[in-house]
Amino acid sequence: MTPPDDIAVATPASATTGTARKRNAAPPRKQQSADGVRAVLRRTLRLRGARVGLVLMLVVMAIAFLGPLFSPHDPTATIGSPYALPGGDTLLGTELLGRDVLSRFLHGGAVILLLSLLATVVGAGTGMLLGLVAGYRRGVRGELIMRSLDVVLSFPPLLLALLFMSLLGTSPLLVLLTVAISHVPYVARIVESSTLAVTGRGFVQYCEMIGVPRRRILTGEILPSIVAPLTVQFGLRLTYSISLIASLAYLGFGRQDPAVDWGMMISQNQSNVVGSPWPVLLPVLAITIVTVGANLLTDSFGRAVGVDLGREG
Amino acid sequence: APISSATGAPTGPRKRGGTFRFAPADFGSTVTTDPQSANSSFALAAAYTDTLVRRDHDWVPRPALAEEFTPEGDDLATWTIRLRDGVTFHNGKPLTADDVIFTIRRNLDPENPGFVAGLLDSLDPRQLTKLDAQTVRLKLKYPNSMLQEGFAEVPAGIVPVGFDPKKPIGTGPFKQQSFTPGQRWVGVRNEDYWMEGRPYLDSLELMGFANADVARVNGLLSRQLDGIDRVPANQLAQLRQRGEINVLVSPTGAFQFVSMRCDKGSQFEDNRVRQAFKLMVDRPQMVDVAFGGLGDVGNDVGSWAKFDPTYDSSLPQRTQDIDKARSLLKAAGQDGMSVRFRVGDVEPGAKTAASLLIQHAKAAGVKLELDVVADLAQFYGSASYRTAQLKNDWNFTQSIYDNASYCWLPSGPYNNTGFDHPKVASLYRQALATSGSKSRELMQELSRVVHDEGPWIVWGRRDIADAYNRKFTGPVPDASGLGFNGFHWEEISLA
Amino acid sequence: MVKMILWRSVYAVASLFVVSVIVFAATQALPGDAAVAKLGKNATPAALESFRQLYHLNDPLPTQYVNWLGNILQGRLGVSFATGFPVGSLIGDQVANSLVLIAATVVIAVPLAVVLGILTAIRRDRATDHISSVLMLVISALPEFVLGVALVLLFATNVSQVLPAVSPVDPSRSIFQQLDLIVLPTLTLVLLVLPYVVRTVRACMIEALESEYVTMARLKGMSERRVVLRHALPNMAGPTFQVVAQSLAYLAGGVVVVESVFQFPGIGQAFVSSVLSRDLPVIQAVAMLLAVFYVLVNLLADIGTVAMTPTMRGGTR
Amino acid sequence: MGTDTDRYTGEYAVEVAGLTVDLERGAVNVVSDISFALAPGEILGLIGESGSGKTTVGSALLGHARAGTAITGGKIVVDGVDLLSLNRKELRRYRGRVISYVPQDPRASLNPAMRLGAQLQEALTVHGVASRQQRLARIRQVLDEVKLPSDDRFLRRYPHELSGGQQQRVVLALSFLCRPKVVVLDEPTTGLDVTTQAHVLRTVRELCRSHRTAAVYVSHDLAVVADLADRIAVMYSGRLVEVGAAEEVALRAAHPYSRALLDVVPDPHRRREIRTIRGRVAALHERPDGCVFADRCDFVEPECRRQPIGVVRIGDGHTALCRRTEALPVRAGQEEESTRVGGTPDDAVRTPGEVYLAVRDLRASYGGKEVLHGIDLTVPRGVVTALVGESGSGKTTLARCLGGLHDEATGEVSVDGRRLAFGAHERSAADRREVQYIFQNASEALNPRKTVGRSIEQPLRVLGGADGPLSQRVASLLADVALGSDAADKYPSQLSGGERQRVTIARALATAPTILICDEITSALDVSVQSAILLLLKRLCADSGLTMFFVTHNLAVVRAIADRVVVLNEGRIVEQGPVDHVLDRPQDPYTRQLLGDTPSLLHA
Ligand SMILES: Nc1ncnc2c1ncn2[C@@H]1O[C@H](COP(=O)(O)OP(=O)(O)OP(=O)(O)O)[C@@H](O)[C@H]1O
Ligand SMILES: Nc1ncnc2c1ncn2[C@@H]1O[C@H](COP(=O)(O)OP(=O)(O)OP(=O)(O)O)[C@@H](O)[C@H]1O
Ligand SMILES: [Mg+2]
Ligand SMILES: [Mg+2]
Repeated sequence: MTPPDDIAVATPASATTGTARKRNAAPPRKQQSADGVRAVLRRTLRLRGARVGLVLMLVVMAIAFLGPLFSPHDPTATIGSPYALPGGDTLLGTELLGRDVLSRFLHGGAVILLLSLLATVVGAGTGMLLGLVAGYRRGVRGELIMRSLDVVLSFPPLLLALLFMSLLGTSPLLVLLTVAISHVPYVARIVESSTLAVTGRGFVQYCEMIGVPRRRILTGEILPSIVAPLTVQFGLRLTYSISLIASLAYLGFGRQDPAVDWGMMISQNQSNVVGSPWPVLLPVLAITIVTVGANLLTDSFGRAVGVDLGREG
Repeated sequence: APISSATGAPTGPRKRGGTFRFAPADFGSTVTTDPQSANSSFALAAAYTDTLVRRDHDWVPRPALAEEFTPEGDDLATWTIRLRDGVTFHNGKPLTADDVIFTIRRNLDPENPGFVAGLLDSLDPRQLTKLDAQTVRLKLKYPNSMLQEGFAEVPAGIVPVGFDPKKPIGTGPFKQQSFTPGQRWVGVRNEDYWMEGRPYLDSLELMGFANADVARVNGLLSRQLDGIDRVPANQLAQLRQRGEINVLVSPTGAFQFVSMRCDKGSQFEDNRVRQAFKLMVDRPQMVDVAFGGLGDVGNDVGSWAKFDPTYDSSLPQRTQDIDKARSLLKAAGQDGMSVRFRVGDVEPGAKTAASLLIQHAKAAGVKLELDVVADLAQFYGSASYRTAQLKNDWNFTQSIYDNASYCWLPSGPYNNTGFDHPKVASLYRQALATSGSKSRELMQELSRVVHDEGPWIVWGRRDIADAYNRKFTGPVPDASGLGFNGFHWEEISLA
Repeated sequence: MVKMILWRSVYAVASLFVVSVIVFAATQALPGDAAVAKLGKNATPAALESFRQLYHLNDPLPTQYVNWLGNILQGRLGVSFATGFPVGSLIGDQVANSLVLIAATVVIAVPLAVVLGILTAIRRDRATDHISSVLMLVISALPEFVLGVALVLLFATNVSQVLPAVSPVDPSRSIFQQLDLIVLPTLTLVLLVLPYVVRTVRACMIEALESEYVTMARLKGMSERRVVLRHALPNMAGPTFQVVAQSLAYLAGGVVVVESVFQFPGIGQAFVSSVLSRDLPVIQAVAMLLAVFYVLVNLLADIGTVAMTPTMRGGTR
Repeated sequence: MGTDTDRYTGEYAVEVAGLTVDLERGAVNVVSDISFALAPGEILGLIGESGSGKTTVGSALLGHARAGTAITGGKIVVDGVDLLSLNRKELRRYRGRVISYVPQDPRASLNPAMRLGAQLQEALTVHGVASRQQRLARIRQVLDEVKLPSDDRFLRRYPHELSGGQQQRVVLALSFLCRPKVVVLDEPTTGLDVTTQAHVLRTVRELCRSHRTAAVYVSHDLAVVADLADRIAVMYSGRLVEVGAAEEVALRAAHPYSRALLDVVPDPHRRREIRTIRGRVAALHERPDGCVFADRCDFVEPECRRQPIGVVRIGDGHTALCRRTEALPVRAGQEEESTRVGGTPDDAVRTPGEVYLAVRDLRASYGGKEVLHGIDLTVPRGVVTALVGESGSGKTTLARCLGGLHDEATGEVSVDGRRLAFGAHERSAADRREVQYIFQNASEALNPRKTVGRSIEQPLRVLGGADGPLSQRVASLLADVALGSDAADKYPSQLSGGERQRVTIARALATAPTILICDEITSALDVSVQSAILLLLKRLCADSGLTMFFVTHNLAVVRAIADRVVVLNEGRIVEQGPVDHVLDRPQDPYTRQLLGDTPSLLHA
């Protein structure tokens, strides 16, 4: 499910740019951040939100990627009666098939997190490319790109995903592609508008004037300048990937046994959440925590580089 | 022998009135009101139609619209049906022999065969004669001592001549008031119902909660529903905690099984492979985990001594034997085989069982690859349902006869395994041509063949749990496996 | 401005046309045979063939497309394969139900979000702001079905039973007589969109409050209340319109999960079940409706934004 | 500065004493000990370089401190009440009614979502003018006074529907609406062109006169203030370093900083040596303990640095914050001061050398709308040619055509006899090397994510031309524009505006161009910084025989730097020739008007 805040708000409010402010008074806040990546990172990490976010993300990542090392049981083996309560051999009880909840939890995060990450990279990457081209080489090509993305946009991502999945099945690769596609138009919009803004700036025009090849202008001048909104987008997109994949799993379009997966844990055990909360609660908590963490981190990053999150996504 | 008479049926005078809101498990998004359609809902069809014969709660066929249903002479190839007097359709038209003939022909229409066409296979649509307004003579293509069974199935409900599924009319206890596809069917009391004093309810509302057991349970918990059927075992504890809710567990013959494609060129063509699969299953574990212990292990036949006298009770119960399974596979040259397992969420516990089966297969060195089909319509609807090598399925309480005519004979409409055993076919014909204990023995022999060589791993039988609000009364344990009181809606009333 | 509206409308129609081609093409690609899906597992080849004839499934695709589009334009959405009912009557109620659900969500969420956004912006970096933003963060991090399930446990089944847990809207009565059924779905959707709208409003409000015209208003002796309500607020209308439009489009997707949790007979349910049962006419109709909804909402939001933003009005653009 | 109040016996419109504003964190003074008093109708010109604290003082007069700062001491007595002793609610009743404010950027300070009428009415409503009739009458009266239309149609407009000058006048009207005792104007004309500026200044003067409103007029340009103000206060590093009658300060400035400021102001009427103030304003945290100006002062003694300097009284109502006022040389008469920068190129101009750049029948348009209508122009080799004209006349467009940044154009541009393509990407590498363009806004022209060194290297990498290691070349280029080599590792945001502009100049010089096209490269800068840049450019031209095409709207700058001038009006050239010739005896009425509107210290 792709939430709506990443509107490339073609906001009217930004229409005040034309003003020729002929004095440069104290440099506006937004520009103070315009320096090296390391400085930005340092500034980001000075914010408490960023540190909390980082810790939250790291904790969940550690569970997901190192968890299997500490798993007390085979996560795919039925070792007891279904929905046994915590105690004895199982620290957190068993789930619907009598498999150890803790072991499944420890094994089940890597793929969903990786999948989300990859889907985000692919989706945001494609969106970025399209947005860059559309924003820099306006004209017919840009219009064409953006308008066709608008068409993609007019189907809610989850519906798009459902259509694809029922069309082609539910292989992880397809989940990845579907989720990735749903990101493309949103990222492209943001990148296009940021690119458009940067393209008008003097330093890009200067490069054109001295004849820097267009591709080098894109990669060397424009891309670094839109890193901030892009990173922010990336963070948000990551959280949407996770949530979208979890929702698909909820609707029954997730991975299947004998895979071990958080989304699957939720969908398999949700019907008995009252009687046996752990198998659902654990993965939900993990997903929530990693999402909150990612949000905190991107928020802070946005603050550090002066991107207005609410407006630009 | 049939189990003892239903217990707990209320005695004494019953209250009239009330609306019973019920969410049947089989009321999906594509449900139609046409009883004979593959997309029908039994809960719905049983509300407005009646069958000629009806099974009671112990699964014994009893006369319903047919007052008499008897063979003429001894060859079992000619039967007469005499209809009950004074039965009228919802539009006031009396029930006649013409309606019965119309219904049978409709079911046998080659363009659009009915759900029970397989059970009625012995009927010749051109050989149906109306003897008088109330009497029909049926001349069969071949003898069939079990002919009544086909007419006891809900989809065989009698509809009037010129039946229009858009304006469904029957003789059943409730008249359709409105129908919104996928969402809701509302029926009001048929004041002229042929059973004296019934139904008790003013109206019956059936609501569509497709693939949504949690929502059905929630609806009952939040008092938006008065009853639900086929509750998953793991939801029962929650329901039992609530004083206002009554949980009714019915021992039934409804069973879940895995079917193996065994025609030429299929992975299970070799009976040793089929036997190996039957041996690798840990049946008690599956019944425990998937059915929450509410049921029994199955013996690969699909019929149960408890309900079906044609089942051979001397058959030894098959148990897990991984070593033997391995050696059989080896002998067949299939050790380490890998199979795609097509799984639908056909019934509560079905997916769970499939997941367990993966573990069992793994122990026997077989790799099962799950191919989960999210939607039932698609599971049953698409072509791969027929061609899949391994798939799960389920059935209501069935007799050997039912199973054979539906699924084991090459002509069976639901034979999806390509199972074609000459001995089965000949035993079947012989059994139909005889009656009484002779027939029974032949069927028992058939069951032995199937136990050995059949295409099914019938791993368990399920006790079906229904739940309803104590504001209502009437439902009793029902052996049919259909669900809630066998959908004898006319027996439900306010408490 | 009139010109802009015209231009946008032309564009909207054009993109709907493209969408229609895509919808048609995509549904043709759905695996599984519509005829088999309709007639069931034991259909005979002859029956399948006559079904295909009946629904012109054997015509060349371009012909099918032209016929289909022509019918759609005349409001004839076709007949559902699965149920045999006309698509229009089949999904009409469900569309209306979803619209009511979405409308209720917007009516509650938007004012709430605006108030919250303004409050948190005014109390920026103070306790109210921090609490609200943490709360919003957590809500937005929870997958929507978790929200829905949690609300059901809280209000309908296990903790208390004050509200209906499921929403089987009675089609024979107006949905307005069964408003209790939409309380929980609406609440879920409100929670779903609230964080995003609040965030936008807060950011816009902060931007407005830091602007020079607000400083000027203060220096002109205006009260803080007046500064916020008269000076800052009008300048947020545009972005708020945009985010609400996006939320609406988002809601159209969010309803799938929420409707599934509550078994609410809405457009999302219609879409899911039609996709699953390969009910081509219904899929096509629902997909087109969603696209129309999206395009329309965006068109309205753009017009609204322009109308509420003086700097964007005026002839040029 | 108690002394300031001695000169007047009536009741002051505003009396400021010991006003201090600190940063909330770190207890650092932003401005401290500001004292002055104004009689009704009197105008105080508050001048100083960027960052000296003018805006801070201006807004503090209304009891307002921007976020992060706080007013920590002093008194502001207006209408017999100390504003700083009032609570927030009481203060609101004074703001806008008794003391009002005109900000620098009218466009940003008018609410874009409210009609003018509503904004004007509101200003009266909050101060208790209840009747609509009364309000409208007052609004129309004030609009007439600021020479704006006052009909209903005008009142229904939105701010963006006005020109910059009109917007500024609306803000003026707003501030005079309640007939305040005091008006604070914070650089109200800085964004405007000379003609509009002249109008606004005139209006301010008339309004103050006729309503006996005292005004504090903030500016960084002495020339602007000299003509308008009765008194002048010079600010430096948060202190008022000199206060006195306008004439006194203009003619007999007592503080070395005031002197320096006077010296850097260019003048349209005469060519004078370009002077600069050495060093730069100290950052807030680095302000010296003793005399704040000590680091840049030519007359500094060790004693000056020891402790804060007390007020020195120079004359009636004239004070300075300097212990060495006596040491300053008597300021020479201004007329004889027509010194010219080394080897005046004037002679060269009179006998025009070979034509280096030629433009023939250049027509340029935006989306089909023509804005340059057949420009014919020649630029001789090795001299500075200035292009002037008011805003929107097409200066930038012309410059961009030459620089290869605008290709929707027809006509012919040639350099050294070679024809140039309009689009830079169609030009040869040699052409791109030789023609370099410098942008107006240096902070936009430098990639904020690249160090200065990498920015300067870029043309060298793309176009070649560096022999030897790049870092060495960068260092020498930085030295050419008077920046230390340590600047190479800095990011643009770590530099001041003037430094940034130097970097863009260094970058342009990297390819050893033969012609530089400069578009208003100093108009965003302080006068003192501007003069330093001008001096730098002048020296570069003299040293390397660079040809320069210098776009500006400021005639004083033209006089200071250029040899030839081209006057552009509405996309057509109305006059061109040697600078002294054109500016001393302007032929075209348009040129004459431009000249008349340009403020000059001479008129003061
Ligand atoms: N909130 C703040 N935090 C830190 N420094 C501040 C703050 N406000 C002002 N300053 C600093 O105080 C000094 C005075 O600023 P002010 O804007 O009053 O100067 P100014 O003379 O108006 O400059 P300009 O001509 O550029 O408008 C500057 O050095 C500025 O950077
Ligand atoms: N990108 C553009 N699109 C359309 N018209 C433009 C564009 N840029 C400038 N113009 C128009 O061209 C004319 C000349 O503009 P130009 O920027 O060259 O003027 P200028 O003399 O440099 O003004 P200023 O002193 O304000 O910089 C103006 O009428 C302006 O409105
Ligand atoms: Mg200032
Ligand atoms: Mg310009």
